Amino acid sequence: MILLIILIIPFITGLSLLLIRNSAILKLVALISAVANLLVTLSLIFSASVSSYSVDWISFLGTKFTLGYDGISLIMLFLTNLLFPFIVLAGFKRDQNQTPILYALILFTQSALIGVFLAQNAFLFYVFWELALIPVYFILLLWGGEGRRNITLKFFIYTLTGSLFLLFGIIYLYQLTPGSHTTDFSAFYQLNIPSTTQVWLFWILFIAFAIKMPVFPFHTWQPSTYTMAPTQGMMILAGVMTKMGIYGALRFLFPIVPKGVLYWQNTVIIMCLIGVIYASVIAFRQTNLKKLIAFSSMAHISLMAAAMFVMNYYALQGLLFQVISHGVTIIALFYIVNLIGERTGTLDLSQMGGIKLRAPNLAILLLLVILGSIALPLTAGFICEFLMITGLFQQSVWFAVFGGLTMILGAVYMLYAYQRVMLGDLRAGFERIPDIRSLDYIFLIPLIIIILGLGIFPQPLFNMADESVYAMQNFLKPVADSILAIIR
Amino acid sequence: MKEISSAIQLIPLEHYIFLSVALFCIGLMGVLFRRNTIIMLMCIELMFNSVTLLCTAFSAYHSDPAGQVFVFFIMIVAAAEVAVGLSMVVMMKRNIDSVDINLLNRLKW
Amino acid sequence: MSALIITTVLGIILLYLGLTKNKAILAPAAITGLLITLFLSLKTWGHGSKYFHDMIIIDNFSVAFNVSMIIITILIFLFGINYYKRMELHVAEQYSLMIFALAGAFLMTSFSNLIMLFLGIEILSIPLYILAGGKKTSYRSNEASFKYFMLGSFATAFFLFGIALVYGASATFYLPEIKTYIAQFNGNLPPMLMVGLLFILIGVAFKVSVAPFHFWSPDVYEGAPTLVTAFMATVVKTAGFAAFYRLLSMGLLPLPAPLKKALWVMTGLTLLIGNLGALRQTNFKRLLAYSAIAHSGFIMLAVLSQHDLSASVLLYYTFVYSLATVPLFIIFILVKRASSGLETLHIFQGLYKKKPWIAVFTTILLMSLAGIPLTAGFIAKYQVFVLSISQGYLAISIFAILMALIGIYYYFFVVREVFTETAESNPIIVSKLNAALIIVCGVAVVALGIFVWNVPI
Amino acid sequence: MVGLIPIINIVWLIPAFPLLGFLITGSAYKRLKHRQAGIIASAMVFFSFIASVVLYFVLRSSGQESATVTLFDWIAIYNMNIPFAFLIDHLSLTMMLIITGVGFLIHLYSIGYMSGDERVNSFFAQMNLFTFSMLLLVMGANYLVLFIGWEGVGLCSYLLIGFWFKNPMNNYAARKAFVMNRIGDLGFILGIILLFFTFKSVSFSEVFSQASAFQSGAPVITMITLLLLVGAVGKSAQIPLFTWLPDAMAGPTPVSALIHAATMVTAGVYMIARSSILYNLAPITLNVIIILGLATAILAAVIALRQNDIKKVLAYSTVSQLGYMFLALGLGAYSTAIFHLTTHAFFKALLFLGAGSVIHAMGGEQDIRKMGGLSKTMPVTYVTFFAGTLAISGIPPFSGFFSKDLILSKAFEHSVLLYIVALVGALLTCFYMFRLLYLVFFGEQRLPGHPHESPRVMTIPLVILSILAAFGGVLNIPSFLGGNSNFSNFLQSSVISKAPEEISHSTEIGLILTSLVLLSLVILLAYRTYVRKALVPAEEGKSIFFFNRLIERKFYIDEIYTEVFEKPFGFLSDFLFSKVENTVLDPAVDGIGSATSGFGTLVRRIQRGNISFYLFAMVAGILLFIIFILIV
Repeated sequence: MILLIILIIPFITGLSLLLIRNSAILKLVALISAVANLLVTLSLIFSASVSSYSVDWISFLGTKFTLGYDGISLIMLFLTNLLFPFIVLAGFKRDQNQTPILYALILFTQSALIGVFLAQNAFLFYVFWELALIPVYFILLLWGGEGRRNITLKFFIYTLTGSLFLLFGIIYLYQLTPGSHTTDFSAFYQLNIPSTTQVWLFWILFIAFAIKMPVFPFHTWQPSTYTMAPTQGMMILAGVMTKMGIYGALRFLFPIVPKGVLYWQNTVIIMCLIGVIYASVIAFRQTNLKKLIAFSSMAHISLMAAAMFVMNYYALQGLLFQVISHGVTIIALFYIVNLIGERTGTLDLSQMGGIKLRAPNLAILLLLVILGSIALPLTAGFICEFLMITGLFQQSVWFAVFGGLTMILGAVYMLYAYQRVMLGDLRAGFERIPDIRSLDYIFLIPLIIIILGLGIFPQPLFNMADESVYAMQNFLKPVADSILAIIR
Repeated sequence: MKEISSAIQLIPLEHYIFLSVALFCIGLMGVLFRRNTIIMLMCIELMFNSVTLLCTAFSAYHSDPAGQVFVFFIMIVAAAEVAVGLSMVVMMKRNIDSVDINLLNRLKW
Repeated sequence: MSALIITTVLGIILLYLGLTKNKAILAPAAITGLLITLFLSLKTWGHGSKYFHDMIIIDNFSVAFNVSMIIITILIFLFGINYYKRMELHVAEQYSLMIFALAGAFLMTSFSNLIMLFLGIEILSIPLYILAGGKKTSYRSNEASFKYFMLGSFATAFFLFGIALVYGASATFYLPEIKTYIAQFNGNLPPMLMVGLLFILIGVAFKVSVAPFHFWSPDVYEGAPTLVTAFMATVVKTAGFAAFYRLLSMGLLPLPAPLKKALWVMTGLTLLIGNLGALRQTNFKRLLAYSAIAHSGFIMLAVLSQHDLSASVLLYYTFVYSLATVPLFIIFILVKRASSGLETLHIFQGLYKKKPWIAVFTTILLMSLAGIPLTAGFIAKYQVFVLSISQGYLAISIFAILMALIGIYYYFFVVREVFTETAESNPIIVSKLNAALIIVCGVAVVALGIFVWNVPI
Repeated sequence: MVGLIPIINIVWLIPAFPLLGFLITGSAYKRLKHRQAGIIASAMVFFSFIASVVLYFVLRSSGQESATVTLFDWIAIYNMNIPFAFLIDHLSLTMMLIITGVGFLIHLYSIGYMSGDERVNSFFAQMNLFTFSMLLLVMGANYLVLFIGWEGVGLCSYLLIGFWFKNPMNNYAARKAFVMNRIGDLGFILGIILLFFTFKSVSFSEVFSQASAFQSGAPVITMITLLLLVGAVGKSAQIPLFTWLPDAMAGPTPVSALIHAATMVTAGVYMIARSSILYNLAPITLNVIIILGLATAILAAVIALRQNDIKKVLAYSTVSQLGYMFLALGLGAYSTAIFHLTTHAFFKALLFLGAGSVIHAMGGEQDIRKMGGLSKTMPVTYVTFFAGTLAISGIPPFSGFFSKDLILSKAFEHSVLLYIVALVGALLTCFYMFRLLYLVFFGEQRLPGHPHESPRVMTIPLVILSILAAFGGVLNIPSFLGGNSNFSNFLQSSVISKAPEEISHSTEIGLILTSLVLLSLVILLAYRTYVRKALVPAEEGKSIFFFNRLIERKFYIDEIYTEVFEKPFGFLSDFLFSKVENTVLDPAVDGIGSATSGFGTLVRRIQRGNISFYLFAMVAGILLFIIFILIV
């Protein structure tokens, strides 16, 4: 029942927001809802009992409205509900048109995302998966920047392409289930699919997640979309929606098509690692700050994807840790980028410089977030990169070396960007830009505390995911062992 | 009745079929190649009639009256169609002062 | 059967009412009549009956489709109240012709004899030929009706020829008998029978605008008065597919392999042409016409998959498709009025600013057509894919999915226009009734997407 | 013994003090007065120093050789258990004392040196943060905690090099330092991971106790040690990753003294000494270290010969001295390396602070060609600097003599060739240091102005450091001089040196005499060149000889790196973005879209609007289907 409450709070609030005229009150209501949801989620996390919710939905199609969770879902749920208060907060004291609709859409997105992470039925999962996209599409379309008409449509169609293949995959699995068919994950996990089928089914299922994450070379929607997206939309996209891809892959690929995963494992890892390096290298010469961060995000996500396919305990723990860490870091980064844009009126790196002279606190906070992003020890970023590289190392030393290159390349482009923006002599025209305001502290300080706090005390998150990660890696193990036995 | 039916059966069934196919094709060609709407209407009638002929022949050969009943239905419908068709031709004539079918090509793409 | 009779009588009554020159009573009368029909139809649910030497068999299948079509017709009439206010002459004829067509549609859902099928198709078509030309002085309306008529009768000729050939081979018009007759060949049918069956199928396929026999539909949809287009796109299509399915299930299943392959080719072509044709469309009515073709492709997929659920899916699909299409045509009319008769997609620009709620529901309706979750359209497509994939038609399913993607693109193209701001500010006038109906349809589309039913037919 | 446990637990106070200092000065940087910040920061480091001293005595009195204090479980998953723990043993205590002791002096000095700068508070905050990180580095009980400090000091180094961030050159230098360190760090972290997979632990005690199970030369150990070495090479500025250190002189001088001379750059040495057990098992790695160390020592010394920036000379000298430490490490003489590290911390910090004093006096001028004759105006600085010079040159009885001589004799043990090369390096060191000394303090003042002695707060640290530099050698008087190598023995519990082959005292004395004679000759040569002839080095780029130019341009290594790495990286970035991303990948996706649209247009065009055409199409379709069903 508690799961249903978590799912429904944002939705109900979102609907009620449409009735509120005063935009300040409305934002406050949205924030309260998001915070309340976070609190409920925390109570769920700390409660000992396992909660679930299930009602029949479309019985003749084997669809149930089943909500449940394991450690992985819990991490994702936590991420979503952790970030949305901030995403709502990011709009405070800012002029936005049509606020009721904007905030309603944001909260609808939240509901859908929660649904994705809690669904225990593939059909339900798919429904929420698509539902999450719709409000975001409108947020981008209505509040986006230059060129939004074409870019959003491309983004929408591109991501849907993957989703439709996923739908095909789900139906295919559905009709494989014995008896009166069902789309429950638990039934899918029992399937014993022939390995030749798994080999192609893998791609049918994976393509949706690859596009959503995105993994090289399916990423081309991303930079332009991020660049024109409004801040809050971008936060949703980069902070939470990219994780949908990871979550989906974990839910679908490893338990259902383990042989397919093993067959394609190295190919995909190499693809992801190419993405890591590709994005990092490209980020170096980006002149648009948002685009630079978009590529940096892609590099991180690619590393996460690579780690996912390694499928050992360390990599998975690191991956799940990075889910939170990356989410927090990226929204802090985008927030600061937005602050810089508001103050300077540009996001072009070549137009900036010396902002630290006028806004030292902003510079310090940005630096802290960047440190999190480039995985300095005692930030959360380090824990996950360390574990992911450890995981990659177990698979192959070279994977670890190329994955580890992010440490270097990340430092190269992030510090370059930092210096271009903050350091150097003050640019003409920036003499009057203000330092950050108290509201911005309220936004950034908690995030930075999370970044540092998790870097110092990562254990709670580990414990949250521990069992599920253990179970997850065991999906592959028997298959891998049997294959090894054949080789021997 | 019996005699008519046996009289019909004097001619082999193939001949009826060939005849009606020929009629059908003539109608078809007319519809395809003529541009005058009235002639096209007539050609469609011809196609219908070829079917009536065929049905009658089959009916006789199968000694089954249903085919002939069907012929009546066809004739009624054909009459109704022609009524509608001709009124359309009139309307067309009124609107564009022509009955050339190829002038009707504003709706496209 | 009483439904059929009442419908026919209702049409005649309406014609007489037309003599009173009182337009206001037409729609209420028609709707009342239809409601009675609806009630009577529902009463026959579960009590199948046969008429005219079993030429007409009313079973649950026909009742379900009849009910669905009656509901859609009532919807169209409700919208028609506002639409026909502007028209001075022959309003009664418009109503009664639609009701006559509906009577034909009833026949098409309940035949068990090829003659009845033929009659049904013709009773449906002939009023439509007239309706399409409803705007007597309009060149486009004229052209539409003539094209429809010409191609329609041409197709009918083939259809008839097919019936004659089948009759010649099997000596019967009764579908069950034809079925047993075909069964004895074990799939190796004599050419004459094969060609006859093909012609029959083509005749029905023409009505539901399956490629390559779709050419009439974009032109006719564009040229015909919009309300008639809505009727054609929904009721006629529903009737056509009901007939198609009944024809297959009563008479032809299991389909001989060559025919089956031919139908698959048609399905593929329909999907392709429908979606690609709509892709670059700038005229909204044509866009919906092509979208109708595309949906025909999806429905074909369900029909050909020969699953226990096929009929139910067919019913669901056609109903929710109609439910989304009718209000879209109405919204189009309203928007078109506001922009002095233009029909391009651009006229939707600014709708979001002018009538936000209408814009939202337009979006929902378009999303339903596109097949985005939590709309009924999604569930419909989902069920279609469930059928086709579980019958093992993987390649065509993948193809259909890609085509659905193109579909999403052009529907969202319209959505994008709806949410694009524009400098022009012609007010869009929406009557209360229309607004309410649009909202009801939008809500229904979502509700049907959440509370999914399947009818045991 | 019994009382040890509670007292030892205060160990967390040692890093906590500077952290507290950082938090105070950092968070209140807008409100604190400059002097307050300086005093708070210095006091915090001083407290740490006191705590370290206390700890030293506690440990000593306990009779234990080491103690591990676990604060909390940092990462504990599956079979990976990495506590946040401190290891207190003789090695880490030595380092802690150096860091806090020398660090405190430098903090104190900074109060004077940095006065007048508007961002003093930030400066002290960062210095405290550095001290904290450095302490973590040396106190960590496992490789990962060490790594925290390792990266932390890198960050602080980055911040402090770019302290004067208005100048883009400083920022570039800072970034370069960080990135080069990161390259090393990647190797390091990979080494740690391999270590983890080999030993299922990264804590020193477990790794070392399990290491004995491996044979000498085991490939996996060699691999681990080589990877760790990469980290050390980056941090300690060895070939090929040394170019960042000279550039790092862009930071304020106390930073150069603390970070880029006394502490951070020696972290690599510390780490290898800490892993001595592993390195002992990897002879190949040791040889690599020898080659790297020696090459670095010579190369840097040669470059230092013709540098004209006072800090650059010292920077290259640091690189060179680090090379010596590496040489010692490679020879397996870890405690000798640590000893040299210690003395180097004293004299190099002294030299840098002296240089800072000079720069302070000269109003920011760093070019030694423009100085001269400062001995009169700045007596304290002069004397202390002189002491430092003597120490680094290895003149007895200054501290450098003891440590360097120990290294040379170890080299001699290994091979004569090694000894000769190392000796040449030492002579070069002596030459450039005296060149520096003479040019700065001797002769005539070459620039107008009135240099003055620095304030007390700056000179006191100089004096203390000069005392340490002068007499630091007493810590480790070798046996042939009547001492008992206290320092080496002290470290023996935590650093396992390779079995030393004792060389006879007579040989040792012979070696010392040889080097002394040669050193005196070199000093004389320098004196003749720069004092007698009062030769002032020519303008850059004016040298006639190719070799001179080569040295002046630092063997073009920076340029080579720019051409080989930086520019191609930029090109690659541009290429990938403009050619791959924007002309292949993105258009490929769009291409699918536009191709589909193209087909869409095609399909639309079929709809020609002509009834005859439609009829034809229908008939054609029907005919095709007839043929189709009859054939199939």
